[in-house]
Amino acid sequence: GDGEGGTITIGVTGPQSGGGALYGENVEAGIRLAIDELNEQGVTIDGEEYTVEMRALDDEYQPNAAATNAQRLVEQDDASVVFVPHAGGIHAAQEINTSRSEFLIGAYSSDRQIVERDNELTFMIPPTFASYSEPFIELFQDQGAERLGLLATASEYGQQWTTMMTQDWEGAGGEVLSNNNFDYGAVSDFASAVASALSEEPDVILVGGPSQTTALVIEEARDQGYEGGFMIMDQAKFEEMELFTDPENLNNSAGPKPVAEFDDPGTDELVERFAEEITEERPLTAETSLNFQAVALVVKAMEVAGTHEDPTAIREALPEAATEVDDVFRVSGFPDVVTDEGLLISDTLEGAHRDSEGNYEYFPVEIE
Amino acid sequence: MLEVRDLCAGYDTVDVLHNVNITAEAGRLTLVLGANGSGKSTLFRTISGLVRGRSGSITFEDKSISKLSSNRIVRAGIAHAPEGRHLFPQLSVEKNLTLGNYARRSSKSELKELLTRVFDLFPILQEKRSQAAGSLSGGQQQMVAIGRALMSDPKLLILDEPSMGLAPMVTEQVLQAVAEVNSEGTGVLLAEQNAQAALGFAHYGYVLAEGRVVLSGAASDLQNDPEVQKAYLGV
Amino acid sequence: MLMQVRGLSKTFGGLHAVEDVSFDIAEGEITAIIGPNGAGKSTLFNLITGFYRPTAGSVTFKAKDITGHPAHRTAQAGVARTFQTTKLFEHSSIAENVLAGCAAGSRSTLIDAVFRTPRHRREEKASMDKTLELLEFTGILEFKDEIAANVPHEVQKRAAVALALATEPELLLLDEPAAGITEDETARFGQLIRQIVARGVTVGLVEHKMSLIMSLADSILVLDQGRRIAWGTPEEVRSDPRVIEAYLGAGSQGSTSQEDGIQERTPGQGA
Amino acid sequence: MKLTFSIRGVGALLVAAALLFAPLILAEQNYLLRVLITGITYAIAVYGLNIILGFTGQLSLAHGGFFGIGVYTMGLLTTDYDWSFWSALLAAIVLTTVVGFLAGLLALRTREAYFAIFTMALGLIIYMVISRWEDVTHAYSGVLGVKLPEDIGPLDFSEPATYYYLLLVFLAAAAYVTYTLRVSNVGRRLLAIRTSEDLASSIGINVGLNKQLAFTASAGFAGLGGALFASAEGFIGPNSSSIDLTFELLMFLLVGGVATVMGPIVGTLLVLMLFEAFQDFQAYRFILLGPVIIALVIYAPQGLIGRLNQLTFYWKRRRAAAQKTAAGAPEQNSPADPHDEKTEVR
Amino acid sequence: MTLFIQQFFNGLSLGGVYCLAAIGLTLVFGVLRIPNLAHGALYMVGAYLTYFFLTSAGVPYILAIALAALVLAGIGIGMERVVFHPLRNAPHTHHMIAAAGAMFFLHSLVQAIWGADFRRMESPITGRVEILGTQVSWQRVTIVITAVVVLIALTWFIKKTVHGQSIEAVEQDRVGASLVGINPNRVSMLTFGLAAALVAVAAGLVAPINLIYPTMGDVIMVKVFAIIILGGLGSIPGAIVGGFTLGLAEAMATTYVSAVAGEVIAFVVLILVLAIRPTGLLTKAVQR
Ligand SMILES: Nc1ncnc2c1ncn2[C@@H]1O[C@H](COP(=O)(O)OP(=O)(O)OP(=O)(O)O)[C@@H](O)[C@H]1O
Ligand SMILES: Nc1ncnc2c1ncn2[C@@H]1O[C@H](COP(=O)(O)OP(=O)(O)OP(=O)(O)O)[C@@H](O)[C@H]1O
Ligand SMILES: CC(C)C[C@H](N)C(=O)O
Ligand SMILES: [Mg+2]
Ligand SMILES: [Mg+2]
Repeated sequence: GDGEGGTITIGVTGPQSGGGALYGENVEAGIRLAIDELNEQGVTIDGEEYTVEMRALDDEYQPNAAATNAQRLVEQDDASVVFVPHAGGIHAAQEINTSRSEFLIGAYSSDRQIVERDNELTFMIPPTFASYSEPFIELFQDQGAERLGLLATASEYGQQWTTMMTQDWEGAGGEVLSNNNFDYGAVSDFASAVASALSEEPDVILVGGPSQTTALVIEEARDQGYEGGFMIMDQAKFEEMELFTDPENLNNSAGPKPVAEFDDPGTDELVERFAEEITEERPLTAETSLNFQAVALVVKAMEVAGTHEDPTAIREALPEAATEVDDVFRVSGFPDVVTDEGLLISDTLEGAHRDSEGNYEYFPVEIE
Repeated sequence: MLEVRDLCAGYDTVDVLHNVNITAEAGRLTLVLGANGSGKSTLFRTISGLVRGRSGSITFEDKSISKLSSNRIVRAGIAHAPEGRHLFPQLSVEKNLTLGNYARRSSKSELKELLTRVFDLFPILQEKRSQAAGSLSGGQQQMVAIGRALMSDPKLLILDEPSMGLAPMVTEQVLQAVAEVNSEGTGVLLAEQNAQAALGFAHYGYVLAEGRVVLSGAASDLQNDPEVQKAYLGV
Repeated sequence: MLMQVRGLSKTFGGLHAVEDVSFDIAEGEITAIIGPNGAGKSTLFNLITGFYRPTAGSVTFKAKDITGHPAHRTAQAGVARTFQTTKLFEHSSIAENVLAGCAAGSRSTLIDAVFRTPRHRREEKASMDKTLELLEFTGILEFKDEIAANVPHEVQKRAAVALALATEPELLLLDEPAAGITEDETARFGQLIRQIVARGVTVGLVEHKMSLIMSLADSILVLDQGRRIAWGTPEEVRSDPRVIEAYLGAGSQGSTSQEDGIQERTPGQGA
Repeated sequence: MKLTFSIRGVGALLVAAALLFAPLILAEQNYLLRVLITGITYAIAVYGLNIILGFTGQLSLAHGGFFGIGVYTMGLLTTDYDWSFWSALLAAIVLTTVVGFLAGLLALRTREAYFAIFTMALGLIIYMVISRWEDVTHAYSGVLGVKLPEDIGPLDFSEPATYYYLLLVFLAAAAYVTYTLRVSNVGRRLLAIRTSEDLASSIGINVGLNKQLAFTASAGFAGLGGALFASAEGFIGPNSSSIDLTFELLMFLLVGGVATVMGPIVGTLLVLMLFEAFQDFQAYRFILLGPVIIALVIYAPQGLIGRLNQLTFYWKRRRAAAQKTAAGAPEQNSPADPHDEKTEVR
Repeated sequence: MTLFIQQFFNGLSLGGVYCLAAIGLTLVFGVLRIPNLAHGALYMVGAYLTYFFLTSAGVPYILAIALAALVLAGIGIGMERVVFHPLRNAPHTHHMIAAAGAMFFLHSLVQAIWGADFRRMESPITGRVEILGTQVSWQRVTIVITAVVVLIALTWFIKKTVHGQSIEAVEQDRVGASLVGINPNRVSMLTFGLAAALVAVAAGLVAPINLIYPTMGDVIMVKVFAIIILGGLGSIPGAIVGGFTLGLAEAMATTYVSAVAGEVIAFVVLILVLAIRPTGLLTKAVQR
């Protein structure tokens, strides 16, 4: 379609520069790919054709910059939906999205607090990380692991993962060793922290941060002679880590399932398009695929609601829209249900276990 | 050797020198007299390239040096012991002195000779050779400044009030030494408040007032000039 | 005695820069300190004014022990000084320099300034008046708006004196105030110093220009290699063979003859 | 004298008027009002930085940290401890002042580069504490729902424009204090210290004490700015105490003009608006903004306000000189000696 | 005990990394007194250049480092000319902000050229050596040895050669320097060029044990500033002591206190040292 009726602007505020730039790029890639596809197919709202556009601003991962950007996107670009891919920015935007301005937040963060604030104009794109806890614990405790080492990144998200896992592991009768979390982005040499963690002889270690640094932490541990398992937080992706370290180092680990391994109808096409249109240097990951799905969902909701300007109506149309989205947009656990809180629930979500031979097995994960 | 023609110079918005003409002959001691603020230091700074002239020309050994930067001018053979000394305060006295030879790159033995000459002139510096220059007494620092200029064994030595802060005995020694250096063939351009003594050694002199040369002549003539006597000799 | 210095010493590493120096400064007089370069004169000033801590000895000012007091307390007690390499607030105008001297002694706080209390306004006015008076007194009023770094040498020297006087000292220590200024000017500087004394300020003076010293000083302290080698009236000092040997040199007669250029001094009260 | 004053007075009035009418002009542009609000809270902190850097010449790199202490005092007290805005504001000022005072005791023993790096380390430690002390600060999770000021009579501060005017009052106070400093004996004492500590102490200025007071007050302003920031934003995170923030504050100050009265506010708002304007270049805006910043520093090292003041000063001088040309009064000019290290302050 | 030895070597190699990165800054900040906040960005560019020569141009590792050093020296000189030279009479605060501008610029530029992706560089120096029952990689051993060698050579250069002395002279008095025939501009350029070349070597050696990404220099830069202040500005032995002290302190604090302690220890040590000795551990005799 040509979209003579006008344009719909999808706002994005994320890190485009600084340490989070790559992360922001991946998010934007997903949104852009979705928009291209949508325009290809044509978007019709209330009988009129529209072109969808993305308008992205850089917030350098800073909460207040994200909120300012969001407000700017709403006021200057008439965006009624703004995607924010970090917890701090989401919280800051939530301070204004139902009062000083009105807009729907596409929240890409797995921090559950986001949906617990009763913000009526938020929906949460990725599965909460709490979903991974139970299956991970079961997997490793079944193998006889008792001592859990902690070596995750010390960001908010890392700390929360750690707190959650500590409780759950102990709850399941395991022993949690001392916390050696450190800021993956702020330390020049991982060797010391890894050595400390290993000195307590853990059976399994919780790691996770950006894939690339996580891969290095894992490699360092293997180099120092560690042979146990790794629980990998959902931010790090097997498919990316494999490029940064000898894949053998990753044996005996559990983490999120690589996007390319999903059987959803649109997966293969997106993998291909990502390689063609974005880059071949890195694989498609959840940052891209989940936001890709979310854009399709929200635009479908506009169609359902018959408006692209009323955030409340769009939000209310999400559950219905979830059932109507075209197959090409279903790539890595497309949500079947959108809860009142704003959670996107998919019952095809799976985790991945790479066994000691280097083979992947997948296990179901329930979103909570 | 040094020819200054119609030189005008100054700072940002002030003009200090107005059409100054001065000649310093090789091997002679040329004295510049003038009240405070008359532009002596500015003249010297312009010659040694620290201040850019606005118009006029400066030639040294028949080559124009008015466009050269000060480090090039040193290489051409002009050494300037400036007002305010500009020593390297944290470096030792000896390093300050050897750096004075930087442009020359003399051989080890020559360097040693030059150093000996400076130490002969100012024995106290030998004693303090490894002390940081910044911790010397005011007069001692003045000695380092003069010594540093001598270390490049220049063809023309510019001394801006070398006796400033020196004890009377040392003042005389210094002027004597300057005369000696001069008699060995080094041209000297000197500004000095101790006009009495300086005129005794000088060959030729200029009097500067408000940036203009108001009087010039052989030193002996100046010594007898009533104006000079009144203003500079305290007679 | 306005100031009594007893057994004052300072060592730097192994060097005795000042060693066991005792002398007095009598009120209303000009006490000169002379000696070869490196004799310890500036160091002595630094010790008295609290810029260095003495290794031994004591300094008494107005019958109070001020040994080792920090510089600002010494200044507040009434001892002002100038520095050998003229120090000014280079980037401020001459008037602002002197104002700073007034500000230093003012009692008003930020609260006064914020609420423009009468005290604040009174002080502001007083500072302004005092500044103009001092500039006039030192003869540099016409330079008041010039930036300190750009005025001639001699004006800087005078400004430094005005700045020091702005703190209303009882004792003013001048470190080579006449270095680098013409004979002519030197003589006029001598007059200024005399007027300072006439204002009721006692003066301590380090100088190499013997014309100035001999015409002004009531008493002279002579240092050599940190030690006191003479202390007395100009006449006594001038004829002291040790002083002649260490400092004045054989040609000393030549320098004293320049005394003629300077007015006859008013007789002091004796050392 | 009168003339310069009036030129500067007019300039200040223009800025004040622009700030006063901003909410009316920006009626449809709430986001710009938001930028202004954030900008003013920063500017208040910049006034703090101006006291220590502008008036005593010591570069503090701890101010992002002090700002953060203000932010978190306000943030935590009004949420976890349910204090009112006003009491939390007071607490924030008191706490930063105390921290500033204690820090000053150690920091001011050092000078120049050492002081800068010492305070940088201090700022980083504050940041680390804020970003890691989960139990108290909630670390990276941040603090949600920081309170706005409670209503005073008919004034409802949840209305951005009203809150804006409240901030304007604080800003005016900060500017006024700076102005008073510039023209008072207190400020003269500090400026004396900045040029030469030795000379300052020789005229009886207690260098240590004055620097200590300046540093303490300076930290207090940063804390005030931080506390107001927290309330304006509603959500706060450790970012608001980072070293990057310190450098931003410093940049605002230098662009506006160190030791000037209007510099902090003009510099802050100008740079922030510049940042907003350059948003269109996305990630690559720093390819342009970087050189712009460098050019600003090189071509107006005294800052924009400093430069303007200098021009009015020259102008006044030239008139004065013209009036007494006959006397051939020497003209003022800036230092030409290549060794001069400091720029003019007026 | 093995843990202690292991951490000792970890600390040592980290110290080596710090020393290497600190050298250039010691010259530029410690000697020329320019607090070059873009030093970390230069380090980052050095890593990318090495990476580029190694992968895209396909030259051998050592040659790649050498080429990167050469190119970076050019960039350093350009930076001196364009950014710092016009500011030579301005206060240091201005250098800081201008350097920050340069840093933003380099971050953006590199991101524009190479993208924001993390990259990994392989070093031909592989394998591990067993020392006192612990495993230390050859790459780390190389870092420590290079650091020590470079630092000694540099100390010698500064103290003993006329060129080295001219750097000190320019720092202390530009006018005085030009009056003895030193070209202050050339010295500044030389210093920046040398500093940049050295930091490229540091980056080339360190990159293989870490990742390459546009902001990789930020972390190390703050630490490096801490180190040269800790050791005493302009003191090369100070930088060595400071670098290894912090490296070891970090390793030990991480092990025996907590990871957070490891991250802050550098700054705590700095504050403690300066509180006791306000001019650093090894300072020159006279302060200005
Ligand atoms: N850096 C400067 N900027 C502006 N004006 C200056 C500067 N340096 C000197 N001047 C002015 O230039 C004029 C000449 O000064 P200069 O120092 O050349 O005189 P001088 O004869 O050497 O005096 P003195 O005996 O005091 O050393 C004076 O009026 C002085 O105020
Ligand atoms: N901070 C210091 N460190 C080491 N030595 C010093 C220091 N200050 C002064 N000295 C030494 O102490 C001695 C006395 O110096 P001082 O400056 O007091 O001499 P002075 O009598 O004022 O000489 P001048 O007439 O040359 O100014 C000198 O030999 C000097 O080198
Ligand atoms: C894994 C991601 C969804 C988490 C994201 N880094 C955040 O800020 O919350
Ligand atoms: Mg002169
Ligand atoms: Mg002296």
